[in-house]
Amino acid sequence: MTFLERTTDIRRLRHWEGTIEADYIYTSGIAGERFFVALREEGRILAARCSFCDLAYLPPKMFCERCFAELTDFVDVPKVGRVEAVTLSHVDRRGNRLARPEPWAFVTFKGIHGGLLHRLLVPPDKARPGLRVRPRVHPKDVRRGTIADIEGFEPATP
Amino acid sequence: MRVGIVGVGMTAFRSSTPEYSWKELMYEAASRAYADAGVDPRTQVDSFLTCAEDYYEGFGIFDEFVPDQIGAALRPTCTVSGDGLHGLANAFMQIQTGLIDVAVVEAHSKASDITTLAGVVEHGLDPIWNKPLGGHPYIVAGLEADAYLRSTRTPARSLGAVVSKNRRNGLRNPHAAYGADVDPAQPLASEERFSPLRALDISAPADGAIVLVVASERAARRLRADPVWIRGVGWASDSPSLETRDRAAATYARLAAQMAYRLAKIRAPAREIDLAEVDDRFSYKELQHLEALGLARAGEAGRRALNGDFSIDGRLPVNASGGSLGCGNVFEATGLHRAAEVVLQLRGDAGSRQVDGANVGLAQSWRFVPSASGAVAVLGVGK
Amino acid sequence: MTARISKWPGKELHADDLYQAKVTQVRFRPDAKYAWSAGEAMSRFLEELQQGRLVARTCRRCKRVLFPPRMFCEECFRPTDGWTYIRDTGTIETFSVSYLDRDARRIAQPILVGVVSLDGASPMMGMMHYFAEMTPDQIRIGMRVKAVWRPPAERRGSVLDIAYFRPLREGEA
Amino acid sequence: MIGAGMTLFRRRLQETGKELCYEAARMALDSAGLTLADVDAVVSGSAPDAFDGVHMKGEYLLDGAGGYRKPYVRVFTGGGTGVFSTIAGWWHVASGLADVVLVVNEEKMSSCQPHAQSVFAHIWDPILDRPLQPNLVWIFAMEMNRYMTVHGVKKEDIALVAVKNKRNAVDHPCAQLADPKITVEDVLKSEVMAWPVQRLDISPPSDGASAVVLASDEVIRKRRIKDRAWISGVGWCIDSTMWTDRDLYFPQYVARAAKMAYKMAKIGDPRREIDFAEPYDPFDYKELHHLEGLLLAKKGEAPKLTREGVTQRDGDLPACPSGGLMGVGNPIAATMGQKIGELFWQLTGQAGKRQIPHEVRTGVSNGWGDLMQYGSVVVMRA
Repeated sequence: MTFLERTTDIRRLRHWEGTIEADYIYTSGIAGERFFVALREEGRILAARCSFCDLAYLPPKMFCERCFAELTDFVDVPKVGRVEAVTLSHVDRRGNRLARPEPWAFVTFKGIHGGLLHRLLVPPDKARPGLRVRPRVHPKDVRRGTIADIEGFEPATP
Repeated sequence: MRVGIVGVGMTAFRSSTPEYSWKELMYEAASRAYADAGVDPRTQVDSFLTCAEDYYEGFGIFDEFVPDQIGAALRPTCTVSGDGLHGLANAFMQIQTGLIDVAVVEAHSKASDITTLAGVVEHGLDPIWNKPLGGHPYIVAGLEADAYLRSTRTPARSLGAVVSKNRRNGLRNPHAAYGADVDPAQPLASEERFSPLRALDISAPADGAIVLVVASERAARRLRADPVWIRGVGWASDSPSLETRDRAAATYARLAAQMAYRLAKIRAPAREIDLAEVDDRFSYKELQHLEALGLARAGEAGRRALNGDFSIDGRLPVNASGGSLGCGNVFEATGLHRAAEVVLQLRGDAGSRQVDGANVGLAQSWRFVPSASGAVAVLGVGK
Repeated sequence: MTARISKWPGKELHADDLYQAKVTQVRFRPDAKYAWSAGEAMSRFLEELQQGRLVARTCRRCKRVLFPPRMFCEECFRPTDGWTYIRDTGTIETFSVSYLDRDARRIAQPILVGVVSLDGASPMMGMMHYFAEMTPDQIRIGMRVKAVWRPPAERRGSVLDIAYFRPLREGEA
Repeated sequence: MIGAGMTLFRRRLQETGKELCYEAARMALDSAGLTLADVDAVVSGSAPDAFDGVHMKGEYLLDGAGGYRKPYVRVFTGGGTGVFSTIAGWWHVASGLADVVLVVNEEKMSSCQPHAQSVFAHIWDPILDRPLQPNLVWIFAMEMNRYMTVHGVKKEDIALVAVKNKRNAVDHPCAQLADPKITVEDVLKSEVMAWPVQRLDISPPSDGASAVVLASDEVIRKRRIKDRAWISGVGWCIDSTMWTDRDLYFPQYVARAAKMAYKMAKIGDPRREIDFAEPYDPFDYKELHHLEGLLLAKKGEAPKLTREGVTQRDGDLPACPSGGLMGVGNPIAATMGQKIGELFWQLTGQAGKRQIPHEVRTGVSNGWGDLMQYGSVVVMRA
């Protein structure tokens, strides 16, 4: 279309391969540093509190996205949360079929704005919203100060 | 001042287009739009806007590679890193300032150039909070679909109805890449992916380009007898963090619609809007968006879909084009495609998918995973 | 501003903070790979390179011979009219003597690189390429050069099918 | 324009991109005496996603830029973004769709390894250029060489720009590269990167953010805002992608953008009517190139103006009184801080030690980017 001539021999059409890849180092930032040091060193999970909006952000932010106050007040997130939504992923990160589906959950905590998206450490048929869960944190010696220091969320035994 | 759409150009959407470079694809859509509008881009267009993201294109700075094929070399041109409707909104504003008389908005997808699509989408996740988890990025859609269906008590069968309708509508659209005779039970039996979403709930990528020519009222009337007016535009974003945004409801779409309705002076959208083209890149999104747009009451879109309310001859035809499920996911071109479809409908140029007697149409888009951003345009004909 | 603001935001880090992971961080490499369709014009361009030829498109309206070739004329906004071969000789329009590789690492042997406008194409139209068989002292703008092609068996349909441009020798057209 | 803010520009900052946006945006709002609730719409300006290393970077930066539940859009015109985002902000207000607009630009180049320049390898045409493994500096080297050769410009004259801007930057509180003692000698003796470009001809990559607040005249009147400057002309232009088909000695696209802006600002004789300029100076010769592109000097005459001291802060046409990119730093889009912020601060008399000693009423700035291809121009008046 629109050109005066067109190739009809498909063998003559070429393509060219390439990438736009590079390596990245992302700093956790001001609020993130506070969170990840507490996670790595003490296994604690912190939220950042906006006293104007009366919201405690998880993940913590350096600023309140609603009123733009700078947030410096950090509070502990309750030990036990609740599964708000669940999905079973039948494929891996690149779209390859998994032998067994992986449950993922969005977990909320009482009094906390937001929550955490993470793996749900239960058999696929047990993954359901409403579950009471708690984070399973890796042992201290292998914690590196990233969100992967939490292995996932497991059922909280009452 | 009113702003009118005076030209529409589209390529066919296809799952791959090895015979076109991205430039050549854009050139075709532009040529068609300029022929439709009867304008010479080199002498009669004041501003050009492209909607693109670098990683969808495979370039460090895609803006460099835009001008030549749309007639924009040595002309005022810019990239809006957004959906085509964001581009349309910016063209609308440029014209409203009085500085620009005729503007061109372009958006395209050359998704078949991307060999690692999941990797590209994943790269949009928050680098600190989400990327290290190592899941497929569509988990985000699975979680949201779960939250939406649960909170609105929408039956999963509704998703099958959406998929079936849109794939079948696609059969009536010669541009559609994925038109197919899918019955409502088929999606529910397709392979599980990100429960509750199955293979057929997820629109497949497509290549395609769209160009719209937009003009001030004076220029629009000079250029054609039947311009389609942009009655209102709106765009908005919820929290970018997956964790602190609304999941069950599409708040970004609600806010964008509020803005567009305010400009369009629409008070009762469900009554005043004759047809809608809404983002359905995952089946549940069509329902979630209809509720956010005020075109269905909260929690009712799913049941209405089962009743056939949204079919081409239903009470509110939705995605008569086939939507993204039927036409293909054209990424940042999604909204511009929908606006182009509404224009064709309002002009009576929509062929066998023509909706009868439509005077006001709505186009809506979302910026796909992992965004919570979207835009709305309300278009109309007549006075 | 200066009058009112005493403290400017921004927390500076040293290289060690980043590279020795003294601040918490995430390391990541995206998976962003592409296979761009070359399309009509570039498919033919690459095919001709493999044959040891440079091909251009002509536009009848502006009377230009467009190189690198394209199926549309960006000046006239119309389809271009036909294919034409141009020569593999030309003129250096600008150049650089680079001591940096693509990742900004220093290299000992400088790369001579620049733009060569090609004979047979419209004025100033050409391509970027390497120059060799000349020293950094000898290279200059206006110098006449000729392509040195790789042997046919080594050509892949790439701009690298030309190894570099060398000075045009006396008596060469 | 009623407020401006910027972060420090440094090689590496700890803040995430969002946090940098927040710091600059908050500062701009504070300086305008407004809160986030007063903002109707937000424009984000940021250059390649591949610097920060986030696809759809605009979405990622959104909350820090103040876009939560607001109309928010990112514009991106390569290095032209530093000035272009203000133009986009202008049309939000001038169209009547918004009364108060926050424009926030950001770049976090330190994320990218091994060097931000690795990203620049991807800005070239994949078929025509990338197989040659190009380095970004080549662009500048080739353009600089062409400019020098066509006009017979000496490296000494170009080095004067680096010296002026790095010295001007001494007075800028955010500067990364200020040097009160730098001489032409130093520049000429610095290591050769890609001849004719030497290390001190370049502004190296940095992290940073900047923000400005734009408001309608109605808001300014009602709120009786005193510190304001007016955007009186905007222009933008892109040249053909086929850069190997263009003569690089003159930035035609900048001239087109400038003419568009001057026409809107009703400026007939820019050299007489414009009091100072912030030409885009990622490399020292670019200031000269852009003074000519902005029609503030005849082709080839900018080196003479520089030699004669005309472009010094106390000269007749001060250029880059901020210290520019050469002196303050070059976090691509965030250079709005020098290019647009400086116009605001100078025109409202808030530039402190950088204040031009004589009265200035009209200033112009330009951004430049893509593949030697993009010009964005803003004219502001007191």
